[in-house]
Amino acid sequence: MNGTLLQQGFDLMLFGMGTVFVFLTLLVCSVVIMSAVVTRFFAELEVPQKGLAMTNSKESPVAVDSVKLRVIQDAIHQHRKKKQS
Amino acid sequence: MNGTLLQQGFDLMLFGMGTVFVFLTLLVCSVVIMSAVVTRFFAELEVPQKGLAMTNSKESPVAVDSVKLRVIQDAIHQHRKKKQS
Amino acid sequence: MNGTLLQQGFDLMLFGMGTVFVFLTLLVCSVVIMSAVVTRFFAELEVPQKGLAMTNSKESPVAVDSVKLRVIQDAIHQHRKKKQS
Amino acid sequence: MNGFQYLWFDSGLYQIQIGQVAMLLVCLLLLFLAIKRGFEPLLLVPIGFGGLLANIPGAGLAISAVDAALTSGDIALVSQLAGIADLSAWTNTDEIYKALNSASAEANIQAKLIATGAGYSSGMLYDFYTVTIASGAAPLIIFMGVGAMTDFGPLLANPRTLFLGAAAQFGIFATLLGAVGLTTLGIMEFSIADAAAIGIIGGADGPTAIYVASKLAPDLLGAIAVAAYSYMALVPMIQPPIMRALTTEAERKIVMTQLRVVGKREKITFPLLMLILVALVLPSAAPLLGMFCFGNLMRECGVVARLSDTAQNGLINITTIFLGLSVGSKLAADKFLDPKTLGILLLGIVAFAIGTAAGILMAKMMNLVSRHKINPLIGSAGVSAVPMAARVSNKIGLEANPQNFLLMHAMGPNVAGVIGSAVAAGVMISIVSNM
Amino acid sequence: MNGFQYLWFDSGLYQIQIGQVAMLLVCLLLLFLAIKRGFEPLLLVPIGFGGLLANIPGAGLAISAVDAALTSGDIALVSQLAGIADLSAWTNTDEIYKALNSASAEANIQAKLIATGAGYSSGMLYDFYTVTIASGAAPLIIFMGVGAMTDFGPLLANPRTLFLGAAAQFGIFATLLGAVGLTTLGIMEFSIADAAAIGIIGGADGPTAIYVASKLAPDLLGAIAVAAYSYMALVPMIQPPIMRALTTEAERKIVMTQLRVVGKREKITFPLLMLILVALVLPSAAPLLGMFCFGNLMRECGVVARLSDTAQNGLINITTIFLGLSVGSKLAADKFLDPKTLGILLLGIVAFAIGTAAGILMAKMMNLVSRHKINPLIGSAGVSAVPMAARVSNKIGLEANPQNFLLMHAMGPNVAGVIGSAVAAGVMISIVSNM
Amino acid sequence: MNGFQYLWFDSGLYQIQIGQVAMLLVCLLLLFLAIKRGFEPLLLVPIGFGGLLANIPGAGLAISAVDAALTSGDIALVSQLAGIADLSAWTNTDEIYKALNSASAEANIQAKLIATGAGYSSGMLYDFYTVTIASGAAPLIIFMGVGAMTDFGPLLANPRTLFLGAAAQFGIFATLLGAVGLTTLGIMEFSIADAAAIGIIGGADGPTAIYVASKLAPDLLGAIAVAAYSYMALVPMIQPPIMRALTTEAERKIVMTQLRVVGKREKITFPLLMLILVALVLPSAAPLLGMFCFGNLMRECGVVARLSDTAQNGLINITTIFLGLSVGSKLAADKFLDPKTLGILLLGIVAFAIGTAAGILMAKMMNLVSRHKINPLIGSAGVSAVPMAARVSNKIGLEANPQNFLLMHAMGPNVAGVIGSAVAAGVMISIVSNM
Ligand code: NA
Ligand code: NA
Ligand code: NA
Repeated sequence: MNGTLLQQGFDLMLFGMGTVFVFLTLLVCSVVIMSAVVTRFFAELEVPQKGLAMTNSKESPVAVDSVKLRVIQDAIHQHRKKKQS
Repeated sequence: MNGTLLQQGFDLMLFGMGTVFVFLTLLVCSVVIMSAVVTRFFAELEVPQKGLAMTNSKESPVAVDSVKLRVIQDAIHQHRKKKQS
Repeated sequence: MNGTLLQQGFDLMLFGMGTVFVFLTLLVCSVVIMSAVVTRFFAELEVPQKGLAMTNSKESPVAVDSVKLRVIQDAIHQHRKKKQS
Repeated sequence: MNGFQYLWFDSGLYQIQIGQVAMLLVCLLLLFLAIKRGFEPLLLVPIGFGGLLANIPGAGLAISAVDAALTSGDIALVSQLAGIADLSAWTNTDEIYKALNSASAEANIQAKLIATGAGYSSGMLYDFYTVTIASGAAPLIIFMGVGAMTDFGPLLANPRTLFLGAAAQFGIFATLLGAVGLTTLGIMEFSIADAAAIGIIGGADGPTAIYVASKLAPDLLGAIAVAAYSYMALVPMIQPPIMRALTTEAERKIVMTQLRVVGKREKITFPLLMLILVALVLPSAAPLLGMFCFGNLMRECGVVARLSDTAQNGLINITTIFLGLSVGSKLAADKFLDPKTLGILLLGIVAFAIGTAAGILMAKMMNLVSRHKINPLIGSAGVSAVPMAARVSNKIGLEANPQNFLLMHAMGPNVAGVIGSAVAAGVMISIVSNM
Repeated sequence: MNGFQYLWFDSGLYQIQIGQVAMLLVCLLLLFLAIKRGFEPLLLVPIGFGGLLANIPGAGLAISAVDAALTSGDIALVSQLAGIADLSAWTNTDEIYKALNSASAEANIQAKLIATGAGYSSGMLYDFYTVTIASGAAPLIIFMGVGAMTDFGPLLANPRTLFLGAAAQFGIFATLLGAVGLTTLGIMEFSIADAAAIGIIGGADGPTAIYVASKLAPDLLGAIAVAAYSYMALVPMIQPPIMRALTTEAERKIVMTQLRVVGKREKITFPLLMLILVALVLPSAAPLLGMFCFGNLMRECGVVARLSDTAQNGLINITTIFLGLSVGSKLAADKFLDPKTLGILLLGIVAFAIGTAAGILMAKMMNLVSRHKINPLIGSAGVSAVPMAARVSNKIGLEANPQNFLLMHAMGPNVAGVIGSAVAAGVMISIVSNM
Repeated sequence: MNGFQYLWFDSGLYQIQIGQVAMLLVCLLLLFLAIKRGFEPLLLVPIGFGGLLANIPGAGLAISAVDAALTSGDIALVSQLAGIADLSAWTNTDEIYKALNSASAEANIQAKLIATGAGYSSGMLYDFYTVTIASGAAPLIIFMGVGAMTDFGPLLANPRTLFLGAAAQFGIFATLLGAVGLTTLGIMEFSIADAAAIGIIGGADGPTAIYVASKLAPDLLGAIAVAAYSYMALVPMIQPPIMRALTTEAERKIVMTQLRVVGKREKITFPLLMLILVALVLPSAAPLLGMFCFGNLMRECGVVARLSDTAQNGLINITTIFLGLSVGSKLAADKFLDPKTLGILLLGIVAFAIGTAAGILMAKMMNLVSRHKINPLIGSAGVSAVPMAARVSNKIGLEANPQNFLLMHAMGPNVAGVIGSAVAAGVMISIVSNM
């Protein structure tokens, strides 16, 4: 019974590490091929910088800055109105 | 059996469209009456513009601007403190 | 039966108010002891003001102000860029 | 024509009962109070709307599959269900329903299988109620959020104010006694569990009241929750006369020394200390106070700001929406339009009044033995109703002395009242369910 | 070697079927349309990804425990399950599955116990589907969120536009008739419930379509949801030719008078008014329209801004994620790759076209009897597809007259279409489930 | 007096056991580490607090209804429950409980009916555990959120680093072997499922560990989760000595070429590519990696920003709160205070050490065959523990060469380690549950 347990453990290690390496090797290969295909045939027209920025939509500097700008402008406007009244 | 299915389909269309029209006609009538009652007997004292603004509480310009204003004032204050130290 | 119900009610009131007072009295005692122990042996090095500020992490003036400051600076920067272009 | 006839029989106008009309009006009144008069709108808008939905004739949004089968099933189905409860098929469906409710768990499962097998399903609000309230989860999650919103600083700076929070719970138990008394006099018909659930209205704490009512008297939950939230909103009207009657002008002018600043470490230790005390003294209060302390620890520990933020906003909002609709499901006419509801509403306001008085008298009693005088006006804040009761204390204090700001001093008994009623809830659930 | 052999038998490559390959490609196409072409991405990204997950060979993410036991259990287990359905152990497992599906509720519970007892469990997507869609909760929660996002101002300013929303629902019922007709001709095999569920695609409203399909034809839900959302995205291509064909240049140039400003009180009263009307006339539409009105009341009443905000953001986002994945679970090859799907896709586009035409023709008819002329282009917005259809009306209007902004005018029939299809959904569920 | 006696018998002080005192102290220590030492506070604060709640004597927050009935039911009830498990009424209740746990699904349902019929109900934490962890949902939802937070850019720029993530999983399987070895030597008593669940600690990934433990060894879940999160927090102490011992000064100084910029399209394609590979090769990893890829696709596709935002914030926060409390429910004294826990804590740290070493050695091996040299310090980041392990690589690299910033390079193996341990989890669940 104990012998069987140890055997099971060895089997599990062997199959487990085997699968991990097989899977990640396949993933490396597919990624390399995918990257080659994408960069060759589907290259993005945008400058990479912008592509990068658009990925994290929340941190897109363009969008955020325009919001910030409006915040400032509104505030200044409000401030002036207060002064006048 | 098929004849019955077709009959069921016709019935469903008839009752369905009928109900849709009856319901929406009743809704039109009630809305017209309601609007008349509200505007005549429960007219809002606020200027309509303000009423509109208050509906979307999140976009209320008054509230937001005061927040923005405080943001600006705090930031300027902080900036001055930094310069002094 | 009704007599029993009234008896149950009295019992519940007695035990209930008893427990509430016992529990809160114990809580008062423990809080007094805890406060004494903490202020004597584990006094916080930070000035209390700051300690207070840090508790409500969301309203921490220091953190918020630095954010606000960046907002302003970014906005000004953006504004200048717009003017130049 | 068969189809139009069918639609007419299916319509609300054909099926509506006078009770439902009355309840629709009551719910519209609740919505009016919530929206126009600002009566605890975060709860009363969902509760009122849930009540409207629950009283739509024929929609069956608030009933179980078995109830639906009994209401609109044919005679074969009803007799099958009656058989499970060992009743004849000719029994009134209401009686079959009650018999099934008090039958064994196995009989209920069998009845449910028969009803769902026959194509009946439970209504939307019934499902919401099962998931949020019957499970006990929603009040506890809201209590966690309340914990994450509570600052125990004023209480820690002046722990004596906990006694005020304790005294104000007398309203709970006096009301319980009142409910028992009404039954003894033959005016009402409350069981001891009903009485305990009604008493908790005096705790002036919504989630605690809903939690206790769901455990001890689910049928009265609608009336209890409506009473609790309505009277919390009415605190600025209920309390001042009592406060003025029980205090002298001189007492109302007492100025209290400024509270010391409480450090971060004390604030972190406090919820843990309270939980340990709960564990040692009163395990039956563990669910409510445990979640409360957990919320407060998340707030104060400073390292899980994103969890604390979610507990205070997204999570509590989501829970409130469904809790409110579920409470509304208990405003169905057949449950709410009952002489008991009148009794509950009456006893509820008595509970608030007695709690207020007990808090003030306790403060005066403490002044007899203590050197540091307490302004008795903050005693009334011990009933909870956070933060309304504390604001009332402050306002009446300012009337007597325009320089006397009692708000922070009243926050101590105010949050102490929350702890006090959670303790009372624990005791009552524990004792009553073992009686 | 035993273990590697096991892994090979367990791998997707060994188990994959041609249908699954096809569905993986279909789902990748859906994702491409959603991401690159902007086809309703909020729904089609989760649906498409859920479809990918549902078609992973051997993973069984979209199947029940009983299904899993039938698929990979040994002969003893299968024969035990077959016994429950009174079938011989040698029956094809698909037939056992179908027999169990139509067996009594008790037989199903027994089968589930046997399957879970043997170590089989339901897949992740199956569980998501059970919680979100089978319970009916997710479409209703989304409808509440849509209500909280909807401004009824334009509709209240010009209530006549409700008729346009009513007329456009003709697309639903014409399609129903089409489905019934195809069956009568022997081309397809739709039941009346199937036909009703397919018709609702013409409602051009996602949650309504999913809600109806889950009640009347759960097996077709995948195809119906995909058709509904895809055609909603295709509205800018489907509608314009029909709009141009049915209107004259002069009609397209009609300038409508500016809408009056609608006050806050009217906006608060409207959802309550609509709910009362639902209660009196059409209780079967209460779940959908009730939640819709509740969302809108939260938005307009102004005192529960934090609940309204959560309903419009956090809650609707969470629900959308799980709703989408759950709908995707119905894109499993054995359900989706069926001639019926082709029929659904075909009938769906017909539904949109007829609805568009009916809305425009209604507007023209109203112009015959009314003094205040309506630009018939806003009739097409009656199909819902908020806000796409209204934008299309605006765009075609600008083509005819660059100064003619129809957007706000088209918002009236647009939201009226949402109400109209919810009413149609209520009628159909009520009648069909009693047929 | 009867009532006070009752309260005393009901109090924690009367009921407390030495094990519960010990566990309360352990949980306070966990909270101290989380709050003061910053040990993964987002998880360890809820886990520690859940542990406190689970050990409140007499509250029964972490036990099932049947367990509660066995603990505090009278002899008639216990004998009834014993009868279901074919045991005599005089058997020890612990043995009855165990017998019921291994009884058939039907027997369990019957036992539950009896217990609930007698008025016992499951505790709050038990319910949370059932909904969040036993269902498998919470770890998967957190994994989706982690996917939505993960930037695969560094990995795509240098895909070779996936091998480092693969190698570091050796820690998992070596530990599994260690657990099996300890059993063979008679020191511990782990089944193969226990051993696999313990091994996964070496994956250094919280949700994966909880997911695997809930499937293979629910009783050990508490210890495994505590070990996983504690050691993840200790990574800055565990890894550096190993890293220094296995690398030369010259190796630590290796400067890596700057990573290329990865385009948006590659980032969108990657999660889909990985999912297809999972579908073809390893369906058993589909739930974990599927949700991970879904989260990442939502992040990268750019058209569902509001869903991605919710997955990263509101949804993951809500899930974390309840997941943490649920894990805490497994810190009840009778489960946690077991020699096995010591073994788990010991094996867990071994797992981290071996994983770290394997990652570094793999990097050195790759340098033997490859032209582009890899700094072996980034190999240790392959154990996951995102982003702590990558920061450690960076820090040790800066010690050797103050101009050598390894952070972005280490992010590649870091996220590869997440994929690697999810794959290992899939293999183990699949093989072990078929053994
Ligand atoms: Na209270
Ligand atoms: Na529509
Ligand atoms: Na890992």
